[in-house]
Amino acid sequence: MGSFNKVTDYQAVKPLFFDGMTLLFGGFGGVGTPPGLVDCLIESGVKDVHLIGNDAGFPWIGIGKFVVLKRAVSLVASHIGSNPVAGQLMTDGELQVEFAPQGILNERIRSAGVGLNGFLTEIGKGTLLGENKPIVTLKGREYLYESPLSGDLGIVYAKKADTFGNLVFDKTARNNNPLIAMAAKTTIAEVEEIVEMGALDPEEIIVPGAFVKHVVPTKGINWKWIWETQGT
Amino acid sequence: MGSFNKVTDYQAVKPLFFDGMTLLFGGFGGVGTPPGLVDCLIESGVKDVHLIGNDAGFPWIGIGKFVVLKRAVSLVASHIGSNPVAGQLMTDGELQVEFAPQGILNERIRSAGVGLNGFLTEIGKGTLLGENKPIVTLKGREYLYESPLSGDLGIVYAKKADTFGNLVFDKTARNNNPLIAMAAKTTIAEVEEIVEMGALDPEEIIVPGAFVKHVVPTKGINWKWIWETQGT
Amino acid sequence: MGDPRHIIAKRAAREVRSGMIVNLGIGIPSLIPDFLDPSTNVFFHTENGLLGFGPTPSENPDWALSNAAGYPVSIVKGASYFDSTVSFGMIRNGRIDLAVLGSLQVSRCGDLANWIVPGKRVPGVGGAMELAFGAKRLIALMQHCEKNGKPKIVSTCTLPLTATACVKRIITEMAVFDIDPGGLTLMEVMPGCTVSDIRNNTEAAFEISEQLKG
Amino acid sequence: MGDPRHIIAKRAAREVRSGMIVNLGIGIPSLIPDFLDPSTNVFFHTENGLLGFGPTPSENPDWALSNAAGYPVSIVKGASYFDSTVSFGMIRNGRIDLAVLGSLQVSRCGDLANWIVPGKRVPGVGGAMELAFGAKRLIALMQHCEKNGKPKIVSTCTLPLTATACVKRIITEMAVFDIDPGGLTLMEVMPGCTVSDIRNNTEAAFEISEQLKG
Repeated sequence: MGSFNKVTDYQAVKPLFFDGMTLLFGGFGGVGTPPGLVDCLIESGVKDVHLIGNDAGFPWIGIGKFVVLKRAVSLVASHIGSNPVAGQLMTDGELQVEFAPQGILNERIRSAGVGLNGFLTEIGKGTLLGENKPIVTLKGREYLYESPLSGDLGIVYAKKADTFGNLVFDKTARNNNPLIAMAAKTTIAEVEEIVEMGALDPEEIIVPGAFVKHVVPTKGINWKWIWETQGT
Repeated sequence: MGSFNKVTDYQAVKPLFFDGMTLLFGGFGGVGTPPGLVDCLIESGVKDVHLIGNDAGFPWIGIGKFVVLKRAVSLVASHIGSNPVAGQLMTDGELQVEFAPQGILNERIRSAGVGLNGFLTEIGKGTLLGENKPIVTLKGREYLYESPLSGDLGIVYAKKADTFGNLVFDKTARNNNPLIAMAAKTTIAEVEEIVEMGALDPEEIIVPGAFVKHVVPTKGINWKWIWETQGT
Repeated sequence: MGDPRHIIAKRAAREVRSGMIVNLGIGIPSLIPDFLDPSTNVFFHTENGLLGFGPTPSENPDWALSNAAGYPVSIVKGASYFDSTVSFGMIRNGRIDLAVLGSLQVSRCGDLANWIVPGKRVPGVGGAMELAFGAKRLIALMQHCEKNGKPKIVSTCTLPLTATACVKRIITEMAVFDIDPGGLTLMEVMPGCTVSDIRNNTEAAFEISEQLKG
Repeated sequence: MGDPRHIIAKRAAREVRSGMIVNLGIGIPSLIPDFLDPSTNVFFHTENGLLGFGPTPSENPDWALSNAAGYPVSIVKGASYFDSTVSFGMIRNGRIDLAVLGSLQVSRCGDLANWIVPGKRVPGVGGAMELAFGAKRLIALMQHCEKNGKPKIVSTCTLPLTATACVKRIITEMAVFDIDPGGLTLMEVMPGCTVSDIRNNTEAAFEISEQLKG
């Protein structure tokens, strides 16, 4: 160490994926999910993966490409409606799905990211999603306890990074990526543009490099909109 | 309503301060504390104020200028060492001081700001600051419960704002200002430069205007460094 | 009588007033912008991290600029991008003046069910629980009855709840109801309907507003 | 023998290695940069929201660019500004490789007391509890004894604690101790001192490292 240069490539990070790992993935409906790192995950051949992220993507986009391979055993997400294969795997008992309200899910990831031990909320009280959660009573009022969600690895997509791993995001592709970058034990960022240290305005940095372990230049997005994938 | 133009002036916001209110104030050792709004607070004549912020400033800087007037009845802060008058008022029983670990204090403010009901932590366990806090036991491990901290009013300092109240901060003057802007029921931002909507890059905005009620152009900072105030 | 979805969206558009911060759910609520008076000056919020989105761009949609339903949008002056925790902080802390959500059932005390039909598709809850809980005002839109004629405004929801006692107003193609702690009140009868039609298609008991009686 | 504060800071500077993210507390730790080899490549973190600060600017200090002690700083290439929650998130989540804090007492099991002397001034705790809890490695610096000669390395702290079992190494002007679950081990004897001097000025029992015996 000593140089703080974290730039590497797909081949070098591929061995970081392992069987049975918990993987935090950035993105919202595939927007902001790092496509090249999902391909690395697929190519790595790992299985029994525990996934945590906003949703199941689409069968051909985002984490969905991995989910359809049946190598994930569980998924914590706020919805899976955009990936019918994920729904089928859930129904068939091949994928254990835990639904969480979207913002609560994000806060659970953040709670791990900032080194806290979970939080209390009334969101979900009196609903199916509130069942089986620990209840904490304070001053006569009941709250649900929501536990932190960390992961062995985190994969995120950023618009720009410097070699230290300071990250800048791209419009609505920011979404949950900053939280995931903070929460994972080891965070890998796939990045559109990598610049030297000092080339980013210190005010524009969203995730400080202290949270990022590896920076990989992207091979490109190859995005498909919903209407372009339907019927594929 | 209807125009989203929140720009006003000191005279117009002065009546928002009231006796017995809880006031969240931004700033760290006075850096990032809105000096003109502190003057408004002083001039408003209000008393019995409950203060929440990082520290007690210096007797001549930041919230310290108000604290020395003995019109605050309580203060939640992480330290008051830079304001000996605050220490004396505490010792004399004229100011009730609750100390909180700095990051925990910030998270308590944020917890209110994002509409959650507090969080669990091990920070402070086994110390004086952990006494009298509710203990929550989960899987055999004890955590301290930390409650959210909101306020009737929040005063913050920003480098730039547009007329909708989107805020951009200035280097280390950012500190706790974004959290306070989110947490207060009514937030007033004192701003160095006010621009039209559309003049800020949507990526650089730290606090969206949805959290800000009033935007006041600053009359200036008139900053004094520690060594310039000693012996004053 | 036109498409009931359009009738509902057109009526709901009148709930959107200048100066509001508004979140529109998927389904019928997403049709509202088509019926808004162009002078209505609002900020639209989307859960994926944007306040101030505008119309669908006519060309070259940007993968990194879309709404929570995954469709490309543009931005208006004063827009801001933020991460998901700020987005939901805004929702839970009451900074959304108005949320308009599609619905499966609403009870007479304002309980909302709109995320799951057990045994059928379970897409997941998304941000609905937090919008229902946190928005300053929540309006539920739905067709008055299911396809088989079964009423969706009920004494007690039979579907799993999204949130309790959260809906303030229901708009259907037949009626507008308000909900307060006392229960359900019929506020408006939509063109072509009668109070009797509404009674016949509403399972929950309701009062009739003074202004309708007068 | 020179100023003990400088002796301690100079020895502590050897703990700071290239590639580290480092937080230095107020007091003796703040003297460390003066003793660092200029080739040492580290990022300094300050609680008020900056990673990557550099030396004091020679002129025109900026009110909006200071460290947690309130003194003006500069920034290095790769620096970032962030709010206080991110700053302490970095601390609690173990992203600070090394924290060096001044201390009032340290116990043989690594309990730290450095924030309050009851009955005397109570400045408050600042960020010390979180640095003590969250940093990957915590080193405590202090003069070996109080002015009245009372030992500060003790069996059990008599002052209120900052955090329990957090200190991994103690550096004084007399000695360097390591702390592990087994207790205290003397690792180095500072120039001009003997093991016997250290025994006479240390209340806590300690082992002597094999390398010192050898």
